[in-house]
Amino acid sequence: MFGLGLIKGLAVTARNLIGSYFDRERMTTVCYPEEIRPPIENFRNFPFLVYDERPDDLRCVACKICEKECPPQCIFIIQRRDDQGRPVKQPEVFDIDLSVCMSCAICVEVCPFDAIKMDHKFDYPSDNRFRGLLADKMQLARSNAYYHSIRPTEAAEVDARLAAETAKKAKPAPLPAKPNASAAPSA
Amino acid sequence: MEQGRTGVALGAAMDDRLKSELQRAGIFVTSLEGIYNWSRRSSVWPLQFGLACCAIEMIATAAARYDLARFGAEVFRPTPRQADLMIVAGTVTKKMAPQVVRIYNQMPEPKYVIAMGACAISGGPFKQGYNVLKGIDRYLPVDVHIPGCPPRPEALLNALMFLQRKIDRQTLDASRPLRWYDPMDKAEFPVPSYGAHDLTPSSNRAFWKPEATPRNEG
Amino acid sequence: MTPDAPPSGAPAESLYGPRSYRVWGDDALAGQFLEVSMGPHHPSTHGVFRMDVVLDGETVVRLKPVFGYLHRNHEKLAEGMSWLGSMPYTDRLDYLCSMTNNWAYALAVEKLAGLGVPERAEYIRVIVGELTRLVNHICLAGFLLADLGALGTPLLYAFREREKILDVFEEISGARMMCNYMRFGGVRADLSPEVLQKIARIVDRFPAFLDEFERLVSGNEILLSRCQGVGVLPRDLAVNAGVTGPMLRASGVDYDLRKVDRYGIYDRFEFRVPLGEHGDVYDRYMLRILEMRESISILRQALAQMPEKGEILHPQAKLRNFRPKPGEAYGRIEGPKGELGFYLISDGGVCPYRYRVRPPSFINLTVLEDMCLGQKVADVIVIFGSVDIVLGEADR
Amino acid sequence: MNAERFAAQFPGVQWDAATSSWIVPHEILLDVANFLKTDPEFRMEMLSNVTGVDRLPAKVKTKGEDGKETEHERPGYLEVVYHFYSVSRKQGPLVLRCRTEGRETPILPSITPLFRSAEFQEREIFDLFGIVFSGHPDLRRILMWDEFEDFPMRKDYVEPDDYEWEPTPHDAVLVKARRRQVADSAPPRHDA
Repeated sequence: MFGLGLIKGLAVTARNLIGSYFDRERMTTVCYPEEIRPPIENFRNFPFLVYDERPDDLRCVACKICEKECPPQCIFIIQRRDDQGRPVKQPEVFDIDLSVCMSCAICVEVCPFDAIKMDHKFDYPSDNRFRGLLADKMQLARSNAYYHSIRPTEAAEVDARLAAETAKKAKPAPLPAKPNASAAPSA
Repeated sequence: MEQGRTGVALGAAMDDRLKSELQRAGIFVTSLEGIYNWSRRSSVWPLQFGLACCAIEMIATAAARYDLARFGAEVFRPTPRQADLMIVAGTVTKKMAPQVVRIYNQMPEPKYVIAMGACAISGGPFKQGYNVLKGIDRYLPVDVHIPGCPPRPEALLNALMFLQRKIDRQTLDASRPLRWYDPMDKAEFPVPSYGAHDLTPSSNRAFWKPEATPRNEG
Repeated sequence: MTPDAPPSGAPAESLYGPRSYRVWGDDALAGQFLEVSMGPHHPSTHGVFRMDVVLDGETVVRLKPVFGYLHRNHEKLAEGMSWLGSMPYTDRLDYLCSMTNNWAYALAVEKLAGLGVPERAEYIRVIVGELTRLVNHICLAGFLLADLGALGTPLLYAFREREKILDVFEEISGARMMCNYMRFGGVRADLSPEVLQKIARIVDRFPAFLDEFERLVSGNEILLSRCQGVGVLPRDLAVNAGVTGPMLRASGVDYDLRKVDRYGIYDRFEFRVPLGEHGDVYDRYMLRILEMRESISILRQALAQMPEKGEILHPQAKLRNFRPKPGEAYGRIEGPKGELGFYLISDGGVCPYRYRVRPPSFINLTVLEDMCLGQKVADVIVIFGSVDIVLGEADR
Repeated sequence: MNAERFAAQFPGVQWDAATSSWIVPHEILLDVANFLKTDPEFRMEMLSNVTGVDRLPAKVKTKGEDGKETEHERPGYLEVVYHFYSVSRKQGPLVLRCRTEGRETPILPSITPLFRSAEFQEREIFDLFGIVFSGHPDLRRILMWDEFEDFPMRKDYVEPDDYEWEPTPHDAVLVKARRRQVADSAPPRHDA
């Protein structure tokens, strides 16, 4: 019968319309901003810099690896120098141009110090195109606790790794072979 | 609430306490400006205008899960003559820039521009390309910038709310006229033309004034 | 330009000759013909594509595509960037299916550097690749139907399903669209059991959705009368014009790189390659629906066969200072839109010497004029929609 | 075996082992392509990919017969690489390379009359590399606008200077941004 396909299609639409009142699968609207979907842990938007205790004492050592590897070149670092002009393992300037960043997380992957991580925050609307979208060191700094709050699994892994590294450093570096010590049962 | 306005903005000058007092008595008072801005911000019709990747997120915003209709902005108009808002969603190339400016010129006032995504703001990851315009604000006045590549649909909704707040602050005050009440201001921006090596001019110097690049040493 | 221009001696100015700024000669405006410029801002051009159409009444007499409105210099940028640095840019080529773009690029580089891929990573690649195919084809169906006048409903349903797959992508890679997920010699992150369960759930539910989608439109009389017999692409022309992917198979040519090249681990799965008979718009639409059903079957097999544990990155793969030895490689995969290839020339440096993308969207459009000639102007949009292009890839 | 037959058929064609491709003189490119397309043992009906490559003049070292390395100037040239596949025999790729004489007057024969798939790709190479394909039915710029005069994919292309706002510049961009800064601090120019 001509028109049967049309009627069938309309029946599907009607089923979806009515079904949306009962079935969560069919009613998928999330009423942002009143209702916010639970953020997915892995979600990445823009980078932030992790600090352990004080915001001016970042994990970042200004090694400039991320600056070099960043594909759109949106990171800018100047290393801090002390009074004598010797370089210090801290960035003096650490700027990220959010208007260029493509959220690829390559900086996170190449960072050997776990100092830069990806944030969940996405709402940065701004009407100042120049300074409003240039994030400096203080704006980028976030505590390790914040990192734990947005990415618990990953942060726990990172912490364990860092703790293992510090423990390794604390021990005398070349451990002499002590067959007796390893054979002895630990007290 | 700002004080000391005259004329049509009388209602806005009314004390908030008095207003709520009257409301309790069943009398609703608003200013002409309030109604005007309310109706304007509740029906921001965007132009159906996708350029690149961000356009897909723009469609996703209009689709079921994020539902742009809740903000009265789901009516995507294919023609600029019926649109209030231009969402520049994606990379503006130099080949496309004259068309974008021309479409903007064809939109009726009041009109707003959202630069969605890194590419529209500054050229983004493609900034160093020979055919990529380093930001649509070189030719058009942009109201809201949303960074992100691409911004999440929530970020677009957020930017729309930002724009609505911005519209709410607009005034009918004759002493501070908005652009579109000025009969001399045609709000038409010069369309760049294709040159031998680049667009000419390469930016609209009348309003695009970059600050000095903050890098003197490096 | 004379065909037999002398190859040497001519000065550079005369070589490129006087420039013609017009697509058509003056005769296009002389008589009964009407020249219409469709695009670049046109609601149905899937971006910023432009067609210069000459009409006789409503019939298309000539049609010339105009590209370049989204030419983002991907190739030039990649030549000044590290090998890894181009990976996130490939996401933005065909922005509907970033995973397969990643895959094609990774495949070409692995060929160039002689890197292997661990087994679990191969399975992960197949899983995300086929999920991407689902995303692409269902979006295409939605867009095509929107072009046909079914504004909204099919597209909304398509995007509803797409969101579910994007949630999975977000969970494994961190981003909805621009996944940047694959690495040379593997993938970036492992799939957790929860994610695998989620994928299995999507795979289980997808056929029911497809059935519903087909009930919604596939038998619709308007769809049938507007798609059947429209935009026929003959088999020989399709091969000669380098058309690949679902478009080629809709014309009845059995050429699926998953079967021909058997790249990755596609030789371990059983699936059929749907073929069209007429090569018209309807065949191309139905073929994609059928391909989705085959993708579901591949996904089911991959989920069942996937090893429980294993490496996801080749031990010799490295992120920084990646320098393949001098040489060249052409790697290609069966992308959702067709043969997506990467031709890379390395001179042993940190950047590729030449980085070329073989974009299926771009080359499939070669035959657009042939398919549109003699059709009505309203059909041009439908034919164009059935080609399935994404401008980010066509213009790069 | 096929390869031997192919080499015997066209003595001018050289096998390049480093890139696994055949270097074809441009005079016989169309004959070679036609042979590949029609020969029943090749049946390379599909020209999948056409790539332009720019080679700047360079110093190359070659080993002579006596084992000594000699350095000599290699002139620059432009090159087009063709990837052929056989759809019916499911074979491939067969790679041909065709080089221009110098970079000033690059002219190559167009393969479009034989393979439609080259139509847009040759136009793209014309646009971005400036190789003129004689015999192409419609050789115009395809990606850039018509008034554009440069060939941006060439290695010696110089970008237009629009580096006004570069907050995170590096390397080459830093140099350009600095140059721009100096220019901007100079007396105002008259922009058109």
